[in-house]
Amino acid sequence: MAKMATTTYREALRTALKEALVKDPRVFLMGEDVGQYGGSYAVSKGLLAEFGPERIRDTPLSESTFVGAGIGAALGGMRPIVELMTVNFSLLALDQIVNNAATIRHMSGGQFNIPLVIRMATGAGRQLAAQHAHSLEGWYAHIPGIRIVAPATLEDARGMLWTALEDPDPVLIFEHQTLYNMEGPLADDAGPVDIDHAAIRRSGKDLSLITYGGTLGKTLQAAETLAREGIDAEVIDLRSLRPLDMPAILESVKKTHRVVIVDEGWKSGSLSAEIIARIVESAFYDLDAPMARICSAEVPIPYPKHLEDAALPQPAAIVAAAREVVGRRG
Amino acid sequence: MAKMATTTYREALRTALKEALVKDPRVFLMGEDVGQYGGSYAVSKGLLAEFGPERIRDTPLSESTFVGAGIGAALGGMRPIVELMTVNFSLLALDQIVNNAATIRHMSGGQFNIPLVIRMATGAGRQLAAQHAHSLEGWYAHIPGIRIVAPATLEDARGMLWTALEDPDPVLIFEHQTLYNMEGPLADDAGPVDIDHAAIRRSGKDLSLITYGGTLGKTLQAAETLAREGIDAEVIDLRSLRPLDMPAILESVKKTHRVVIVDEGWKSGSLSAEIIARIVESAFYDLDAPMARICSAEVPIPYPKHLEDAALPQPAAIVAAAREVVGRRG
Amino acid sequence: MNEPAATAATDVRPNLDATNRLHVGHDHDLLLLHEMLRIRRFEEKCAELYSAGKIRGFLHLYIGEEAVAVGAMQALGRDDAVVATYREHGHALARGIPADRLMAEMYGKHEGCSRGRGGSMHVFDAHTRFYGGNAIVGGGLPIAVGLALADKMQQKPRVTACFFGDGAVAEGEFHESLNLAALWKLPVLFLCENNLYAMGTRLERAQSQTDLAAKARSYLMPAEPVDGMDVLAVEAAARRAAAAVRRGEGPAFLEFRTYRFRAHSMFDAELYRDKSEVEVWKQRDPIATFISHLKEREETADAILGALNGSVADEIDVAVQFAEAGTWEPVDDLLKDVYSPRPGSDGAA
Amino acid sequence: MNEPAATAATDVRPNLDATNRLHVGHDHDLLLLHEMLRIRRFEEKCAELYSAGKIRGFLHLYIGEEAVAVGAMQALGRDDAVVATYREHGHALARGIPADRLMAEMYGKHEGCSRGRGGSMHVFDAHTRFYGGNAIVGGGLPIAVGLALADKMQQKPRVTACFFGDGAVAEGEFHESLNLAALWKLPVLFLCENNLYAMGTRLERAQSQTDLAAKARSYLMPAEPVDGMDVLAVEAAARRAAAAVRRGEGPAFLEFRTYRFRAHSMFDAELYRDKSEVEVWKQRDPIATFISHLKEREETADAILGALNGSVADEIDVAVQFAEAGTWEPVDDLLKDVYSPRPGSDGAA
Ligand SMILES: Cc1ncc(C[n+]2csc(CCOP(=O)(O)OP(=O)(O)O)c2C)c(N)n1
Ligand SMILES: Cc1ncc(C[n+]2csc(CCOP(=O)(O)OP(=O)(O)O)c2C)c(N)n1
Ligand SMILES: [Mg+2]
Ligand SMILES: [Mg+2]
Repeated sequence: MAKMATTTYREALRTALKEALVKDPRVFLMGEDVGQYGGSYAVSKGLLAEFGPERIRDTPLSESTFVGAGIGAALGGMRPIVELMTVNFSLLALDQIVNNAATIRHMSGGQFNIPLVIRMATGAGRQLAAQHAHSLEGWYAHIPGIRIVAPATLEDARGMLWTALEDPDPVLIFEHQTLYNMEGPLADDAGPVDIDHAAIRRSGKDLSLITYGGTLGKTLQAAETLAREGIDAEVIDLRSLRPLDMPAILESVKKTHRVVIVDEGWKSGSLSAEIIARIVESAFYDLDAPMARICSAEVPIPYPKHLEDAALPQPAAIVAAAREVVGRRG
Repeated sequence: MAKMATTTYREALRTALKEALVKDPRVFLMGEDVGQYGGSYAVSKGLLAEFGPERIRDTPLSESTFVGAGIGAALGGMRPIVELMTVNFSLLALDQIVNNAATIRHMSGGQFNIPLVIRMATGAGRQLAAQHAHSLEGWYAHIPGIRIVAPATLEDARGMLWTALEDPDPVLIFEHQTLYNMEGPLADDAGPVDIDHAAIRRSGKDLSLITYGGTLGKTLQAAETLAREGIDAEVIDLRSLRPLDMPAILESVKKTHRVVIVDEGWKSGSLSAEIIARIVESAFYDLDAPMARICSAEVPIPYPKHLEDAALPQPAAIVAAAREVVGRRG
Repeated sequence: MNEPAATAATDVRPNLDATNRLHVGHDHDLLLLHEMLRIRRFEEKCAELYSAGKIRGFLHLYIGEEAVAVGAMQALGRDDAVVATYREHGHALARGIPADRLMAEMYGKHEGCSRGRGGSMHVFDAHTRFYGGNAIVGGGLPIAVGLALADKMQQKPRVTACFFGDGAVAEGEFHESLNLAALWKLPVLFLCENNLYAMGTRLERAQSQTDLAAKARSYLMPAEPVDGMDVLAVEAAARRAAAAVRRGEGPAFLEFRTYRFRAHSMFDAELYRDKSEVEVWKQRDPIATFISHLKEREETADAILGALNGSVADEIDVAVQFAEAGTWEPVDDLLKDVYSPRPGSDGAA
Repeated sequence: MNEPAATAATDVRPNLDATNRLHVGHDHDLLLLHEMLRIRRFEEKCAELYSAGKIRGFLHLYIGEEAVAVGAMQALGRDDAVVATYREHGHALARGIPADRLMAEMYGKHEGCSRGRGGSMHVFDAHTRFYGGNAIVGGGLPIAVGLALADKMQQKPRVTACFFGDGAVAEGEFHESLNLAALWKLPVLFLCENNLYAMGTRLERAQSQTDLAAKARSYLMPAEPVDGMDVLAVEAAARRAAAAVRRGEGPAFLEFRTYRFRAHSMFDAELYRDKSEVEVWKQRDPIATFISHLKEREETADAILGALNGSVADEIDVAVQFAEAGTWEPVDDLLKDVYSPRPGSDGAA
């Protein structure tokens, strides 16, 4: 067995970046303040000194252009990692992502592909208010031509980057901003992980709690509470938001017959709706109760802590929804 | 009874614009080529001559800024109508829409509101290929703080604009680009209509076909085919995509117990998923069969007609889905 | 509660001499100093309160740059509008948003100027036409253009002052907004606070052309660099530019050369600049230099300063008490102010 | 199948005289004329085929502007890259994409250069490094910057030529891309086709500063206006600029002053310009003027022209036959090429 060492999500991401930069000379990191500042979440701290300004590129505040330049560089034979600081600023680059990154392979009849990785922080929970608290990864998952992943564990923070870089198509990696300080043990020989499959983070038989990214921890917490009440919840970490690992989801549903989805996106039109729709389409008769979902309230995230907390999915609400779904028989 | 005259969707929109410009001196129209060119879909043809360049403002190709300027002008006491030519280009203005138009009322604690109307063409069907064929209105409907409407009829093309202008908050109007030439009778005294409620475009008892905008016609066609087979479909035109008129939807579901949703958005994460999720949440036990949805295939829309047709919802697919939903008992 | 400083613009009649430097009275000098001190002390208190966990989220201090907001604000009248960034406490105070309402906003209290919903980065105030507090770099520029468009269309002789940093100059919206304002001759005063850094990115590493006034001139817009550490120079330049804008000559651009003495935000390790650089700029502290000029000219300077400092300290104390005593908005109102209230609805989503 | 015209860049040794005008041989002149004629006739045929319903969607003709693509393309070598707009048939042909593959793409046939998926606005070709065909105004600029970045990082002495219209200059991405390319000294050749209009919006109604080369210079990038109706002037300027870019001097900008003779697209009623303006510009038709110069100098001009026209006509005929004979991609393959094929998958979504 490999030895374990204590690390953080941030360090795991940094190790992954280093590994990629060492392994493949075509890899470089580009974005706002990734270099001299050390990364706005300190993820890339030290990399400039180690790899130099050619490969750790600070960009001007020009989101649309440096994302587009990432597309171009990928077309030109490089393996760019573009850091978008946060999903909130990615809106300025959306045209490049949706109209170019996601379409060029198709529009060119498969002649060109775009091996581009875009990393960004997402989510709320730090009282940053309405313009700095979006959870739009589910929204991005609407777009064919790109892949969306969300590392929720140290293993995935460590392992998803390389796999994403090896993918011939654009992959967007969403890192929930409350996870960077998450600490825990990671195997010394941890390395690349697959980005295709959901993972069962807790196995259970009474209901399926389906989630990803920043809400995995809250969901596991809720599952512990439920366990004390005798409700045995299975917790599924989606990991990949596009494509969704439907076989894994359906297998769990066929076992538990009850579903609660937890998703930090605003409820209307969130990824949770898509999962409900897919389960209805494929496993309707396996359901013993209506599915429920715990999402963010339909409000731009407010600044004060008590209101921000109230706006976001919380363990208590997950527990309440789970109780109701389990209590009610079909 | 009012007299009827034959008109087109385009003319109905133009009449609405004229009415607004005449009624309220604060109203003006701003966008790319709305003036001298006459509007890229000829909607605003003639308005420059009638209202002058102060009120019919051609803008440079600066989507983010003229949308933001619309927000500012609304804050400054005007009632701007911003035309974004097509939803495809709206991606360049998304930051202004999501981070400002949708949030300023909230972030200011209700001190400022933004009476802004943004019009844009949406949808595919004219062989314009991947970058000119998006159907992102359902995607926009994810955002709290804005309202989304989709006129599918001549009455609504004529009537939604004024109501949207009277709304104190931002309203986005999505006009499907295949509708501009739609011709039909419209009452001479047609005027403003509500933008809160869905409409039953065909009443029926065997299943509910729920749709909006560009797919209403195809859905009505499918309903006629079904009628000939003895299946009596109800056709609901959502009209407002945010907020959704859930009472109307649920009432229909409680009557028919069967649902097919038709939506030109890519299936994953489309508005159709949200409707399914809401029905599951509120009317699960009223359902006699799994719900189905007919959406666009998960592909950037291809140029050739046979592939574009295959990528988009078509009456035959709606009919097939309806048959299956009706045939299968819960 | 203090009156909006904006009234100063109409109360004081400044004179420009041949060198275009302001000659204003003693009272006006003291007003400027007072305003700068209010901002300095307010923010020093904020830094303390942040450490104490009373203020949360992001906090961007303006310390070192006070001369810009204070000087520029003198050029505005009550009816003019202001658009600022996330580093806007100085602008808010100089514009006349009461310190107590602002402090309550920093806490997220319901009595805050944005009713607590916005926090440090989203200060709004209808009374002084303060349109944010925008946390998206460059995001305020198009809004300023639109406010000015509304004024022009309504033939209101008003000006919209739009503050933004050197970092924003790289954004596409800078380009689009300067062009549109110049093309349509809109009454916008573009006020660039060039503090040399965008977070950790120094201007030379962000711009091929670092002469920002020259960039603005490429839109055929009058533009001038100004010493942003000299409040009188800032005021003089702002008054000249605002007067031209008010005369209908179209937008104007000022580049204020200034420096931030503190970290970008409370999370910044300042790896990107030397302490010594900061020290050099601190020699030009707009408040300290202003005070030493005052002392040279004025025998009773110490007494005056004592009085000013006392009044500012009192104001800040009262503001903190006000914020502490403020209330938390009930959680039941979570969905308020997403939409405007409609007949039969309270604005909930 | 014709060879990529790009090879011309290495085959022909041009000389610049004191006035910087090219002196190239007879053969080279004829090559330029041939290329312009190919484009003209190809597009005239496309207009016909559009009316016949063979070509659908949007169709933007380049007629009148041929000298720009043909002249500029002479400066590129086989390894260089091209990024263009939706008005790119001329660039595609001049770059060496075979007319038959291009015509098949116009039809949407599987044999098209983008396998039929793209159509008129999305011409792609890996063989000639032709990266679209981009239908979002300004959308290609960042991609060109990135291609050049890749070349620079890989120390490949290549140039990326980026074509765009006067309308794109208003977009934020223009600003961001010129700055980034200049800041990082990337080998991009920015080639602005100023045909005076963006759809119906004349340059003066879109830009406060209509001197586009001056705008580009505000990024400290060398920039020059060029007569876009004179293919030799275009070639000379493009060669000079490309040589500087290739020497590692960073990006360069050329503004080609040209004019589109036809409507913006097939749906344009041309309400925004007078017929007489079009007629004046037609006096400067780059093909007609080139031919009359040729006739002045060359006795056998008529014979040469006859041969050229014949060869072009044949090429277009063959291209149409090729497109007509092409196949429709099976509907079962609808989801192909959304993602790259993976082990156990065919690239379907
Ligand atoms: C569009 C966008 N990109 C990135 C950020 C993150 N960010 C916040 S402030 C800042 C630096 C801005 O620098 P500048 O405009 O010079 O203003 P300053 O902070 O120096 O006052 C950055 C990069 C943001 N808020 N918005
Ligand atoms: C971002 C964006 N906005 C608007 C359009 C619609 N549109 C297509 S071409 C065009 C005019 C572009 O003009 P210019 O850049 O001068 O190129 P030209 O057509 O003259 O060659 C417009 C507005 C678009 N395709 N993309
Ligand atoms: Mg700065
Ligand atoms: Mg043009």
